[in-house]
Amino acid sequence: MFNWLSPLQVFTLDTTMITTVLVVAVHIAFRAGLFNLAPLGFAAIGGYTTALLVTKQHWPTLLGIIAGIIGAAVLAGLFALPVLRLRGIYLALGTVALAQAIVIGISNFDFTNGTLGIDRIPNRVTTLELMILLIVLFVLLELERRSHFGRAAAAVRLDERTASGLGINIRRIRLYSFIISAALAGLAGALEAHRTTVISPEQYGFGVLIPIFVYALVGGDGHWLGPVLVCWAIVVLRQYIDFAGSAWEHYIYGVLLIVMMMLAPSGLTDPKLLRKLRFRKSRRLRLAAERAAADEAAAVAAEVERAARSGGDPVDASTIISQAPSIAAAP
Amino acid sequence: MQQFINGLSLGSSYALLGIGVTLVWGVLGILTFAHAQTMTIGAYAALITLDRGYPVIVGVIAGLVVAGLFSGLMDLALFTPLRRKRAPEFAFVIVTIGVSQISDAFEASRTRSQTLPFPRKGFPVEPLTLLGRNVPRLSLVMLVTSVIVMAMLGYWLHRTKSGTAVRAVAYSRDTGELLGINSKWIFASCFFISGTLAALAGIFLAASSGQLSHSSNDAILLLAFAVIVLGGMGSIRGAIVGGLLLGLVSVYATVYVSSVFREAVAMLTILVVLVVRPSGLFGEKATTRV
Amino acid sequence: MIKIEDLVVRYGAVVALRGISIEVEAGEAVSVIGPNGAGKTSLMRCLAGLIKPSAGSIMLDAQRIGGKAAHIVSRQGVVLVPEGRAILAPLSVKQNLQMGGYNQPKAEVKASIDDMIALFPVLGRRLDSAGGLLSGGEQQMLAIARGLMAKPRLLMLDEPSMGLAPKVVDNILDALRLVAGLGTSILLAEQNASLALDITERAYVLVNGEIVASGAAAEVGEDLLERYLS
Amino acid sequence: MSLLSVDHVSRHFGGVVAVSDAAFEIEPGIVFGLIGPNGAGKTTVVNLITGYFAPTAGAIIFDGGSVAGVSPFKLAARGLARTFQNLQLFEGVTVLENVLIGRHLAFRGKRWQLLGTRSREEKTQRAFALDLLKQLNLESLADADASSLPYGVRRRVEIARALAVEPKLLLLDEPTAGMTRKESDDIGELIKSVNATGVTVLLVDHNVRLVTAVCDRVAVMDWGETIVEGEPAAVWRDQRVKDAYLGTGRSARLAEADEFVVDAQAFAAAAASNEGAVHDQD
Repeated sequence: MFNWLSPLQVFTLDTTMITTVLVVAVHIAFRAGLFNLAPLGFAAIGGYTTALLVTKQHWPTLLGIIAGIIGAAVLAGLFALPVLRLRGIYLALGTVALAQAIVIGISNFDFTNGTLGIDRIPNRVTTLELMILLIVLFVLLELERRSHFGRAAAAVRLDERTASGLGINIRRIRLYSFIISAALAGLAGALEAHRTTVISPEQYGFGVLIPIFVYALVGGDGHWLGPVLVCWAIVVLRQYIDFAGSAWEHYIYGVLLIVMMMLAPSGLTDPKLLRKLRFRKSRRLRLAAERAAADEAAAVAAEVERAARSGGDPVDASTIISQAPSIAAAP
Repeated sequence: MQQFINGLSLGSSYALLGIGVTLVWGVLGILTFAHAQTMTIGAYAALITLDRGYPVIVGVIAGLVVAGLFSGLMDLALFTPLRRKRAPEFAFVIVTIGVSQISDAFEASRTRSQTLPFPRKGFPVEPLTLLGRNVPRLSLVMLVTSVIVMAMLGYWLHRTKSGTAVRAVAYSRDTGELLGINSKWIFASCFFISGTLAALAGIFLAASSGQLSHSSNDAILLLAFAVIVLGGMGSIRGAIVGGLLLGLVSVYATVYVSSVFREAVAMLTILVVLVVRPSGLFGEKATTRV
Repeated sequence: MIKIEDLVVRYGAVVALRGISIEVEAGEAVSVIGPNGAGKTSLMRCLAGLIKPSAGSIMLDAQRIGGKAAHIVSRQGVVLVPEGRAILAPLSVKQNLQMGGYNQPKAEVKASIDDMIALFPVLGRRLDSAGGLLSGGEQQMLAIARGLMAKPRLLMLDEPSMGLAPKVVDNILDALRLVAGLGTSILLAEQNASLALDITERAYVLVNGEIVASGAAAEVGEDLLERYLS
Repeated sequence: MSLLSVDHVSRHFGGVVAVSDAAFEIEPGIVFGLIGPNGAGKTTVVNLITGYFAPTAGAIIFDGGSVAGVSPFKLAARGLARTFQNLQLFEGVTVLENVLIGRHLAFRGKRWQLLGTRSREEKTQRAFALDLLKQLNLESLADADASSLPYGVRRRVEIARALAVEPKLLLLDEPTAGMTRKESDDIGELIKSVNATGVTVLLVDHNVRLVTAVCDRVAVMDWGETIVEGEPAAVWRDQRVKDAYLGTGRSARLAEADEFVVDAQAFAAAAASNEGAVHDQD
């Protein structure tokens, strides 16, 4: 089916699809206002779980992958209590630390084969399967975004305090977002293990996280499509830059990041940016807003007029009080 | 005891590192990922100067000036427009990642991705025997330098007019401008100073290891952030204490846990500190400056 | 002294000011009255140099100041006391005042601080406490004193009454009258029409980014009456 | 039985006493006014009632259950909704979405369905939200970005969002701060009509005019204490209220003639993040 692609292109395509799952994992957390930088730690859990179960216990691949997802989610649930007490940049650092701790654990245990990693993991993930999986994932993401949960998560990101006052259980939304994020990362890690057939602790380092973090931020937290498109655009771009030599790749990548942030500092799917574009198009909305503004203008005019007529002399409080019932009686 | 000394000497390099970061991250609130490359640029400039046969002091000054200018120009060219747009915090982070990509590629192409020997001649590298223990003399110099720099920065920020202006502008750029303070130059000069401090750390580290490569400081970046979190945001004293503590933890972790993930053990310490005391050891309020 | 002509301020697609013209003579106290969102703050911030005008000119005597950076405008003697006070919370009261006199000679800053303590004795008692710990009224006094430290020719105030107890507003108004009496021109942006008309000689009414009426206190009302109610 | 009973509540912040002795009861179905000078502790009382702070001493009973130590979201589920003094709409989100976020609790038990905009529940809630907007004359703005609207309109949207919770008790924290007379009269009418549908209202405001016009009972706070409680007309005649609140000075009268006075706490919050306050205005 993919014969028309070169092996290298198929490899890149597969890698990108798996990276996309990781990007989405970061995005899901961002959308609820969580700067979660632990996905690579959870990807390691997913990868090692399936690798160990499939190679040593001879589980079927599918069950191994599912176990990887569950393993990552369970671990996220266990660490959520301390980690989710943090906010903002502190949460980011705390989650980096958590991811590192997971990786240390893996490289210090015997059953994970320490720093050497695991090889001869069966290669059982095809490009077509990945593609179908990604499409299913996108459909789920879009449904979830429009769902009630998606709306509540966005509310928590925008303003926790207010969201809480409207009956939203902030802690639960943050917890679920964190766990879903970890589960997706676990999925990505498991898929990666079954595709490359070899894993070792060092492939889950901080350096690997940076590009994923960049895609999620440049894409913005307004819509999952933003980070995904940024990820794919940069991959495609890299294919072309590659011909120019590796130093140029870094130069162009660096310049691109800078230029994008200068043009859209809040990311490409900043809801305000998108809404503004839409507002400019909609005549009806503009008219309604203008009418509201005009009403206010007339009200102010009356107000100033009244103040000026009384010559700046304030009305006595008692007269106001005596007038008040008539206001109440007015329709 | 020897472990303790080793820990302190590792910590003294972390402390020096932390001070450079604390000025821009802790005080101005900009998290820069280009700090590692700034260190390397400074060390590289020093290396070129030293290779031409100039004395150590000239090499160090060349390194400080080059890295300072790099950092200051980065602020003027990139952060000034971002500030004018009132860009969110993370936009700055992404831009610094872009800068670090570019400068890393530049350093790599200049050094052809080789690890270069760093001339140690003229640096106080011979170990010192103190109370029967080996004390690396360079670490002692680093520690003393850190403390001096800390005292100077603290005095400047809290006791002088220009330092007060830095804090004014860091708190609110608009208000500072309204009072007649040229915020653009205040930010740029802070970045210049931060760049020189990065270079100082870079040169010390290169001299103590005797080598330099374009990627030799990459791993250290997270550590610098860790130092700040441990010490507390915006606290210069915290950067030193945080650095020393982190050095000790790393060394003891290496002895009792595993040498491979020394940095990772440090990160674990950070997680614990964050959860137990989110404002760090000397921080004011964790929530106000995020 | 300051003359604003056809000033337009835009934020992307949103127009905050739609070509307004305002003039303040030397020694005059003028107010700009308007509701929340009318563009008062945009006007003040634009005059102070924090926002670049999209069109129009701002002249200080024969000098163009429109579009210049805020710190330069401030050095020319056009000083804004912003909405919400903008106290430098981590700095002490004294340091706040010192920053107000950032471009003044050192000796004069000392003398000016003494003047400010004379004007607002409460600040003298709290010189060493952090600005952020002051009460709302004290902060407003500090903000005004800090503005005066720059020895302004034109002092602009954006909603100085906002959020303050009536008694405190009285104190601040008294201080402003005193300042005006010393020859400093004042441009006051206020939502509260009665209050603004009470302490300034002339007023502009700003609604939805446009000046809808202007003139002496009494005239403003008639002007509006004609426009809206006839 | 009263719907809300605030029983000799106090709250300290470090050494600062924000509320020393607040006591009042609100019968179901009425509009209750809470007024007082700046810094008297009104907003602190609101935050205590809605679970954002826990009282240092005293008890707050809402609808038969204690409020102390209960999170705001649980209190919302029990029928308590509020607006904020410094107006906290979700920005970059439409008016309709703002109200739909307020419908969160109505989705209860159907949390896991992923059918998005197509689901029957979503359609029901959307219809409910649109109906609510219609009642508040906001339906033409349903798709507008909340942050693009004039101030007075945003205040109404915030009230609509609080009503979307379908509260038994609606707390309005200075809903007319920064409003012109006409706008605040409109809010007064809105409060009346909301109350007519059976919602009990606690109105915290400075505006004597408004409070007199819409409130059945009034409590006056001063220095963290409720000093007088009763029917508005009687309360205004009380000498203690005249001393503490109405006063006789020129500005005092101004304060009541117009609504320019906002609570000191809103201001303190603005000053604490004055960068934000300076920017957000436009």
